[in-house]
Amino acid sequence: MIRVAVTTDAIDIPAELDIHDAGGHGASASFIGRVRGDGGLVELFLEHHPALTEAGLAELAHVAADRWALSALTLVHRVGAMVPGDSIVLVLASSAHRAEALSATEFLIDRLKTDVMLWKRETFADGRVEWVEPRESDHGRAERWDT
Amino acid sequence: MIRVAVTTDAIDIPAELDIHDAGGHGASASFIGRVRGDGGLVELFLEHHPALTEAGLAELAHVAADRWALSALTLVHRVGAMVPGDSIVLVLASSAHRAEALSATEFLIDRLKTDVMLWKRETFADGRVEWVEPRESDHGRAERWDT
Amino acid sequence: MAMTVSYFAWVRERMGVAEEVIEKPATVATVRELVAWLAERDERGALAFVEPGRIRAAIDGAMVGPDALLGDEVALFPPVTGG
Amino acid sequence: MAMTVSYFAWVRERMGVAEEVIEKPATVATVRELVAWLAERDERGALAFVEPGRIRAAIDGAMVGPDALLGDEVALFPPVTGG
Repeated sequence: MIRVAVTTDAIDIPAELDIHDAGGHGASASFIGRVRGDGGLVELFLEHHPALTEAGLAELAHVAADRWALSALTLVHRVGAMVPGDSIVLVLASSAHRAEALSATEFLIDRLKTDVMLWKRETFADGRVEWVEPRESDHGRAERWDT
Repeated sequence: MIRVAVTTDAIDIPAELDIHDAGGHGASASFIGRVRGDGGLVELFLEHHPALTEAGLAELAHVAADRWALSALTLVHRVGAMVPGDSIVLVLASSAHRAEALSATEFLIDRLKTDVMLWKRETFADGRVEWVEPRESDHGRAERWDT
Repeated sequence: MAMTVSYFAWVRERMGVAEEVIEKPATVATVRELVAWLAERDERGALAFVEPGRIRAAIDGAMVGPDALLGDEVALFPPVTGG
Repeated sequence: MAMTVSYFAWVRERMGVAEEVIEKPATVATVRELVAWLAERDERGALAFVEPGRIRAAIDGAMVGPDALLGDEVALFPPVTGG
């Protein structure tokens, strides 16, 4: 069961866990990324493409499902305006075996950062507004999966 | 914040998530291992050492906390009798950065299987009772962390 | 030839529009040529495409390289930063 | 000399007890020698320690190798299978 969503609402993590866990999987791995209030950040805005962002997430989910033996996969990305503490992204991957669940989770969170049409804009308490620049390390992590 | 527990009760995952997430971490990774009903398994019994099992978990947790920059770490292992679908082990690791949270989670679940005094006994519908043998692959995964 | 160009993130901000229909000259066949043409077209384009190497593109939902041939639509944007 | 030996999992089942106080001969100084001595002591020990290479040990809460010196207590058990 693959579930992919792009939402402007808060990610309802307990509800997503309930949906995902309905199968009773042997091993479940998860990753949650949240907005950090570092450096006086007051708002994180995620810009997305109305159609291609969700299509990109779905494509990644299917690549993961083809590569690892997964019994369930959930990929939810929030877009729009968020404040520190809000969840930005939720990845849940389950399998009969831990290595598959863990690897799929790591693959998805790495590739999310380089392959999907999403752009972060930060607003700080002093009024500065900055688009986030990609980090070289993110590309290094994403490319590990190319082999 | 490091939280380690050995319990004969069901692991209350929503409650553990609430305790763990109180800090509002940038990145949280998790792993849940559950009892699988493969091959007609009706009961999984986890034998443990009354003192050394929890001490072993605490030792692993501190090794992880020394190795990665974690803002919170939760390690809960159930012992005693369980049925298919029950959660056996919960690992939650949080950090400002995803790589640390993901690596710590994977390290803990790998090392749990080789370094902590816990023994699985399986009972099947046809009456067979078998102690689980360690898998070579588990030792291979655990040794990856020695470098 | 008319084609639709959409912009995202700081490319969109600098262009001042999210999407426009342009009449591109026949000499503009690839993403790279379109970016160069937009950079010369006006002040907004000069600002948005001052560093062409930082611009990414998607056609029909797939990320493409600078030498991809243009069709009816293209999206131009900075490197993505999701997750 | 008296020492406490505890057993776990199938070692415990085959020994029939979880813990016992033994009087070990002076010639038994290491974990390996204790395991060999228990295997010769009686039928239960012969069954539990038929494959000494599969036996693990802990002293004072730390996993130790077969050549570790014995103290007041030792735990003997099969390879662990938690997680």
